[in-house]
Amino acid sequence: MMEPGLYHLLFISAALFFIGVYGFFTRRNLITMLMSVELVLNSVNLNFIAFNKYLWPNKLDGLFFSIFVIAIAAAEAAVAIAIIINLYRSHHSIDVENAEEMKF
Amino acid sequence: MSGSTIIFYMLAALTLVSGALAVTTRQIFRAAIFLLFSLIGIAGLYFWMQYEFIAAVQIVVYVGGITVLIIFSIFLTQQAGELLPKEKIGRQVFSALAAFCGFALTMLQLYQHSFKQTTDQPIAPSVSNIGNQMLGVEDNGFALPFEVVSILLLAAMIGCIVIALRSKPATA
Amino acid sequence: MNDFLQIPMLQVLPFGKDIGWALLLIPLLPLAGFLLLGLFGRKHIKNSSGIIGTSLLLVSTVLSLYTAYGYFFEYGKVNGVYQKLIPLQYTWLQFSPGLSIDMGIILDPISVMMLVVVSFISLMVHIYSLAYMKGEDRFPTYYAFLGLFTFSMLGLVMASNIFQMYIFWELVGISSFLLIGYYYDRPSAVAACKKAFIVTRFADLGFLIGILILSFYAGTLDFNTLIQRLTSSSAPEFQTAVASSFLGVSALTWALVLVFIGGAGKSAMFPLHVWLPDAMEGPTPVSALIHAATMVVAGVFLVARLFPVFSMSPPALQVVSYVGVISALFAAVIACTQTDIKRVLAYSTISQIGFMMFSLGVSGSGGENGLGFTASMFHLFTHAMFKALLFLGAGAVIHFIHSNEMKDMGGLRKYLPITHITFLIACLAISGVPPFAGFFSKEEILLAAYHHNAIIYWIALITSGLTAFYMFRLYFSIFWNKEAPSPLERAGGEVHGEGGFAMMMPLVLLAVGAAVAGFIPFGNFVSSDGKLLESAFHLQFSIAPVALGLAGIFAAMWLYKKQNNKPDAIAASLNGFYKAAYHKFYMDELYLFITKKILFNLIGRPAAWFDKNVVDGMVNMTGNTTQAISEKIKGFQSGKVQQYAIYFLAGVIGLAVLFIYIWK
Amino acid sequence: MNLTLLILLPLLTAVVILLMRNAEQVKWTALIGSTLQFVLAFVLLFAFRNERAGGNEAQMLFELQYNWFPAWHISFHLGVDGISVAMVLLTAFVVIAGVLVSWNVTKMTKEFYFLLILLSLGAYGFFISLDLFILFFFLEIAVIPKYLLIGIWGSGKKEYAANKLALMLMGGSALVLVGLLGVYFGGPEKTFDLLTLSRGHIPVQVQKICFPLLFVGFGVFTALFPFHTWVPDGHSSAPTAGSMFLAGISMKLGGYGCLRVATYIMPDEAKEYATIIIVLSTIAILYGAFATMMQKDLKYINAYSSVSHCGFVLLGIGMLTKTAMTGAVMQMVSHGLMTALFFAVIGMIYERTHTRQVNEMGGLMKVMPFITTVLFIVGLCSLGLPGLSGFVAEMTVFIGSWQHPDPFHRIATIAACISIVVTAVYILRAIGQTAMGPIKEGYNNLSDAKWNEKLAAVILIAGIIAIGVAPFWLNDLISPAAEIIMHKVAGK
Amino acid sequence: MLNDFLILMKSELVITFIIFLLLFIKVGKGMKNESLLSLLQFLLLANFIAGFFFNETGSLFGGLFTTNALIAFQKSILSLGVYLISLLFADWLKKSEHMPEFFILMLSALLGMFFMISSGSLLMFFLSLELSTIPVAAMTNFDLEKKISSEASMKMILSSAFSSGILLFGISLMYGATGTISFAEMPAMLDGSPLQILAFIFLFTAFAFKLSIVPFHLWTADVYEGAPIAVSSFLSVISKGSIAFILLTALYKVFAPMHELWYNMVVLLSIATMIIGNLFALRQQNIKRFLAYSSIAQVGFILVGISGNSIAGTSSVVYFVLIYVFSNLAAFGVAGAISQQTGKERINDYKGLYQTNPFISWVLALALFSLAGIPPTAGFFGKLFLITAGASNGNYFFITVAALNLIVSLYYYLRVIRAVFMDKNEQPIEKINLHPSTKLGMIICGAGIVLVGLLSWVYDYITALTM
Repeated sequence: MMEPGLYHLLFISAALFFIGVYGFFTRRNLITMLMSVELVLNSVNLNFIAFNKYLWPNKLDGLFFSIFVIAIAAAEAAVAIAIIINLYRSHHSIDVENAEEMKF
Repeated sequence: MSGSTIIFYMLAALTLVSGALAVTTRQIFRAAIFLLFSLIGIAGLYFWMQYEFIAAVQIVVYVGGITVLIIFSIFLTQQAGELLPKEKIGRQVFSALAAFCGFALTMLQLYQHSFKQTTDQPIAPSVSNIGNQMLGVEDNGFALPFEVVSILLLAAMIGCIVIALRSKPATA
Repeated sequence: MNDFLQIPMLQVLPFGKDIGWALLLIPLLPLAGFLLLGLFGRKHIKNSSGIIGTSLLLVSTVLSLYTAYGYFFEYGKVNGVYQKLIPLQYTWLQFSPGLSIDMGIILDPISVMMLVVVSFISLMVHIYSLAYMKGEDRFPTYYAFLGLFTFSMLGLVMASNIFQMYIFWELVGISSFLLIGYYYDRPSAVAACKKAFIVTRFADLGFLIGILILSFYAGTLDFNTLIQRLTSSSAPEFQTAVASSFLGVSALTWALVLVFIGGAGKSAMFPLHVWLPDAMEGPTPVSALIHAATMVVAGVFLVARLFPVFSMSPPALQVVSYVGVISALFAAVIACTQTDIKRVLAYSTISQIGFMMFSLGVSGSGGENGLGFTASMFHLFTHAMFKALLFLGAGAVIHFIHSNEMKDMGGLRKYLPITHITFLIACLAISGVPPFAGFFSKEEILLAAYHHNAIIYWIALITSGLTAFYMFRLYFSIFWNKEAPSPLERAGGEVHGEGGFAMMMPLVLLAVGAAVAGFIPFGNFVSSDGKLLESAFHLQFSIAPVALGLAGIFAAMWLYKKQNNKPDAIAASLNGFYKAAYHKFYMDELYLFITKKILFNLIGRPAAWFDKNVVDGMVNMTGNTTQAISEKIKGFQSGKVQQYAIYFLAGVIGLAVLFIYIWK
Repeated sequence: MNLTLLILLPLLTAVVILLMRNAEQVKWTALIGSTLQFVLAFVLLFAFRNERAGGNEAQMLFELQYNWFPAWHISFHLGVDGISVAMVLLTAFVVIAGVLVSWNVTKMTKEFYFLLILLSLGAYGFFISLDLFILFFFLEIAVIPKYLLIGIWGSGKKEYAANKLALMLMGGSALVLVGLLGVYFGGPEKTFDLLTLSRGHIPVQVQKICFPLLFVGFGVFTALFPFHTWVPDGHSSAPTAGSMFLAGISMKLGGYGCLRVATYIMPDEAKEYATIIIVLSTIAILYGAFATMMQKDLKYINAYSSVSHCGFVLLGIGMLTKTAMTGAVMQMVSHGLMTALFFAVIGMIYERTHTRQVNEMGGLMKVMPFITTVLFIVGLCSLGLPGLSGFVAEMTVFIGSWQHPDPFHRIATIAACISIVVTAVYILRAIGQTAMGPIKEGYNNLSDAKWNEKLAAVILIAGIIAIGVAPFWLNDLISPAAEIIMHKVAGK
Repeated sequence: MLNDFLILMKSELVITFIIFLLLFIKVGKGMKNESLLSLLQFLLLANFIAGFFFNETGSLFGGLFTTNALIAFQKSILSLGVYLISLLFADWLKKSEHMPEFFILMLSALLGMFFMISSGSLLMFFLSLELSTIPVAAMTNFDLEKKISSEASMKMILSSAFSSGILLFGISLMYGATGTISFAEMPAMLDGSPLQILAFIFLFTAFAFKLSIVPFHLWTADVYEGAPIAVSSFLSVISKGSIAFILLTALYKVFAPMHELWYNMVVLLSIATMIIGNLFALRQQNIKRFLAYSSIAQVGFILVGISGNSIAGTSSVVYFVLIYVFSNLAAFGVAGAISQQTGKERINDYKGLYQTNPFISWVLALALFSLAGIPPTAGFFGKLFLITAGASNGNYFFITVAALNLIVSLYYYLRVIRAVFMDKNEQPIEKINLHPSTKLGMIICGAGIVLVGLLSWVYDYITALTM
């Protein structure tokens, strides 16, 4: 096998990204959808770190970006979960297909 | 093949396989656990790249924070052991196709791209460098984003409180 | 600010005698009558409106006679040639340099002659109507319309500009429309007035296009200039007009034929004559005025006015003469079968105008050749007298008997002596019995035709015989034939006299005219070139027509003097022909077919349908399609957040593929 | 003479109307306002003629210019030439008559008059603006009031008609907009100023695109075939004053635009497209006339006849001769007055008989002599009787059209001429069935016109006769302006 | 330094100050909603007015924060919008249990937008974008008792999380391809390679998502419908406005080297957005949903202006947003007032509204006419300038499509007008009692709608700022 490098990491990251996207598309449970989003965000972080390390190590932009992404992900997850819980209270379900009242 | 390479592939496999399982398993707790593994795998990759700080943050925030949050919310909203409803096969195929197309497209661009590279002196991602820059207000300082994120977290918290702790109607 | 309020100054041409303003009064007085009676007649001056209208017209007539006297005997003639004088002219509407509609007054023999005819006949009718129309609800309106008509007719004959003529031509048409439709609550009158207007309008279309062509080639609308430019074969205007052709016919001929169509419409020439018999729905004096003496001869006048130009185009003249002669014969045949006395007179009018028309057609220009022209004008003049007289007489009869139908009449000579005599004079005049007026004019016409075209001559000869026959058929049917029923029975105890002085005076005056007008040496005044035309009288030539006329009279006497069944027998023997003639050779039906079936069903209805369904449909379809698409694509907004995300990603991928690979 | 007065006065009137408390006050305010407009229009006319008589040869008089949106080179540029003055006069006539005939409106009187006055504002602004942007601004201002007038106070399929009208007119103005932008960016310099544009030369390839856009865009307003279909529905559903404004003023906006904007600043393509314009307008003339023949509803009759008559406007423009163009403008003025009067009369009749179907009426002359007389006059004007305005305008168009010697123009002219016969047919049918004939039952006690109706009719008839009897003043007004346009077209 | 800091960041500081003030009030004794609202209205007004003073050009934090007079003006527009929201929805706010929190969240979001407009790097952009989104997602759920409110909120947070993911992926690729996240350094590094195009598209779609550009718009209608009207209006006006502003900076400055690419993309998306927005708006019954689609169509027009790629483009977009604030808020304000008192949100319910409520009917009519671009309302000028700016490229097809879309949009705006003014109704909406500040808000909006267009110096002022 090849010596692992930038492209390997990019492959992992892209794969993870689209795994997350796939999950987001197919999961009906809101929490699992949220989890898929987390995967997506993590793949992005991986990108940032990989680019930072292999291409642009002169600055720590990538690193910082991923730190902030993690923070944002936390905030987003928190709000999302609050919303999901609230939704659960009113709908008694967190199946996304039960929350399709508004359409067309 | 060096040990580092082996470790890399193992981490990569861990990340991707558990990531894939996290979005496909029908048991929600397992999904959460697989997510956890995947996140840990990513943290491992950070370690592997010698970005220890970010790996630590990853473990603290994700593994320690978000996943726990998710698991709690699963407790709140789901009977344990209950299988997730089955997804429609058409949707699955279509989603997989879309995701794969996206993936292929992205990978194609990535592999065809000849990345430029800096020739400047690298900065070590050490904790002290990170700390200095994080609170720096000059060039390459990240004090402002830090403040912004703190306000965001504050706002998110308030939002969460209002929504999640909604009082029963007509109670003080 | 002042200049706006000033009408562009009347341009008074240098002219020995300043009679411009007096001339202007001739048409303006009837117009004033129209405005006065039209605006205030109904409320304020209802009872005196007849008097007002009549006196205004009286002044006008006096002025006309004064003008005629002045023109013919004082200043009109220069070096033995009657001049075309334009005492007044101002630019009404300027299109481009040289091309403008001018309002002006032209004085030449024919316009002066027409001036006299129109104002005189109109005055007679005004006076006559004072009695005839008395008690009508819309008495002032009637006089207002008469005023409008007289104004228009006077404007027409004095027009110095072809477009001015067209303007008054139209005004004449509309006043005729108003007068025919005077009894607006009678459906037949409404139909008749519409028909009259529309048919003449159709003909006017030809006139208009003719004017357009003429104006284009001549570069002017002014009669004098136009005639000048289009009659000298060296003028460039003339050469282009002759050189350019369409469908193998020169532009000049086209123009003239089209103008003639206009004239034929107004003059009720075949096949545009259909409106005239129906127009008898109007009050009888109106028929006398418009449909006998004045308006219907406008077509003849038009051709006469443009005669120098016509004479440059033999084909156009041929058209004029054949249309004229065919109308003359055709109408005469129909007249023999009609039973409504006004209709008989109407057809007789058509026939007589046909005479005038073909007379123009067979005329040449200048000198002896111009006999037809003079004859035509002469006949116009005399015809005005006796035809007006006939109509007014018929009016008196109808006034008395309350019916238009011959079968209701008979033996009226006892009750209506003056009417009887004057009517007889008129009949003799029209039949061409010497020495009445019609004799002289008709002889000249026949003479002109004889010199020019044998076919036309023979047809004309036969027609003149027929004329005598149907006129006397009318005369005998009214005044002789069966015994009149007692007027007491007819009118429910109320006996009408002959209508009093107001009605009788015009009859008498006109009868005098019809009797003696023939002795006027017409050629001295009116000729195609303004010069003196000695009309030689050939006794031997007169024998045939007079004999034929007398034969017609005796035939009529034989058939109609006493009540008998000979006419029916003859009618029966002629079965098909008689029926066709009785039904006016189905011309009305033909028109009805063209309008109802073709115009309405094949053009109007499809146009309306097309508009409603296709044009409108397109617009509605655009709207509906938009709505339908909107309804169709609503599925994209499925309410499923995951689907939204899929579209999102699809959008991203789509854009990426598009911009990376396809649209670089 | 300050031209802003023409905009400020209606604006002021509209504002005052909004402040009024009851219907009576509103009506009188509107009447006073429109009377002042009327006076102002005449003051303008006199002032204009004085200036001209004084030897002022400038193309536009009383110009004034404020910078409005300097970033886009937009200025509030006003000015009038003879054509504008004629159109302003027309507007003033129609407005005052419209206000008068609406005297009986009881539903939302204030709003009604407000919208009427607003409409007049748009029209005045349109006719006097020399900047294409503000021209467009005023063009669009005039659309929505129409929509509301029809939708609120209309009758019949009013919503459908209002929608159709608003959308089609907006569609037209959308095309105008694109055309204007094309001129702005494609022209010699970035400007909306009409005079500047007319002095420069717009590249032919720009004209090729923009001319049809502008012409069709404006054409929609003036019922260019086949974009005329809003006319019958819109007119027939509108309240009386609405129809009057619509046909009398609003349709003229389009004709004016076609002439002043499209043809004037893009003469090269005007020549190129002239054939199509002529064909379309000839179709409109004949087809409108034939379609009218089949109508039973008085308002539809007048609406379709408007299509036919407005065809003359476009025909005159398409013929590209000075005389035809003068005729086109005359026809706009004439048709404006005539059709306004026609609708006014129809409104009066409808108010009394409660029907507009001609075959349900008959013999109305007996009970309403005034109204039927007016009907006669307007009908006769419509069929082109000399002495009334329609004749003068149509004849001028004919004469102008005939100045082209080639068969195509000839045939088009003759075809257009044919319409005068068809017009006679339908007008006489309509009049014959409504006014003449035996009176129908139930109509015996109807009343004749009231003072306001009489006044309105007299004003409009005065205009019609003034043109018909003395066309030279209008001709003197218009033809120098038309000549300038023709000079541009001829490339001098 | 400190002076710079205080002056350049004054708007952000004021907002932060208000947020903390609110926090203290909430944590402390608390205040009556009514008086707190008045206080806030006053503060927001003060903030708006303060926005016009001491506007200097400069940057802070090593280029992460930049500002100039135009940016300050853009912030003022947003402040104005928030002020108007506080006025228009006074009734709803007053009754809300969580008014202080609502304001904290709204002001945080506003703060995020301020930072976003001023941001000098992709990091700041991303963070402030999230700051301006996440609180709004929470606010969307403020009608706690309503099911659709939770649903809307859920849709919003999940969609925006997804779009954040896409955005971040794009940023990461862009970072990899250029090595920088700073706006100032980026243009030099752009060479238009396929990867950069891909990254740009990923990045751009995030803007597209926030601006509701088709096909990234699908969340919009559902969220607007479910959210409290105050939040819908915030989303539709202020959110959109801020994104439009930053999009201008991003496209005109940062991605200037890729001009050709984004021009085509903007044209394509603009056409799609206008058409789809209009087509969907045609058949809506719910007024909020209706306004959502109408705002999508409006965004299509904003894109037309953006495609101009010129100073005129910038000034037209800013100008349009200003007008759009007045117009759309007026429409939402009316819808809110009616919905608050009667709970009616369907267009059919509006039938005969004019009979009972002439004032708000006129306000609504003005607003809709302005949205439709009918003179003399300001919307006419706004749209016209957008189209004019877009036309500068000579793309007639595009401009024609835009102009024709105006007709379709007119159709559905007229539908509402028709319901309000023309249709008859047995039971029209009863007389609405307007809160004084609501009325004030409507009057301000109405005046804005009329005056901003006619008074040309407003546009001149913006142009001057743009130079």
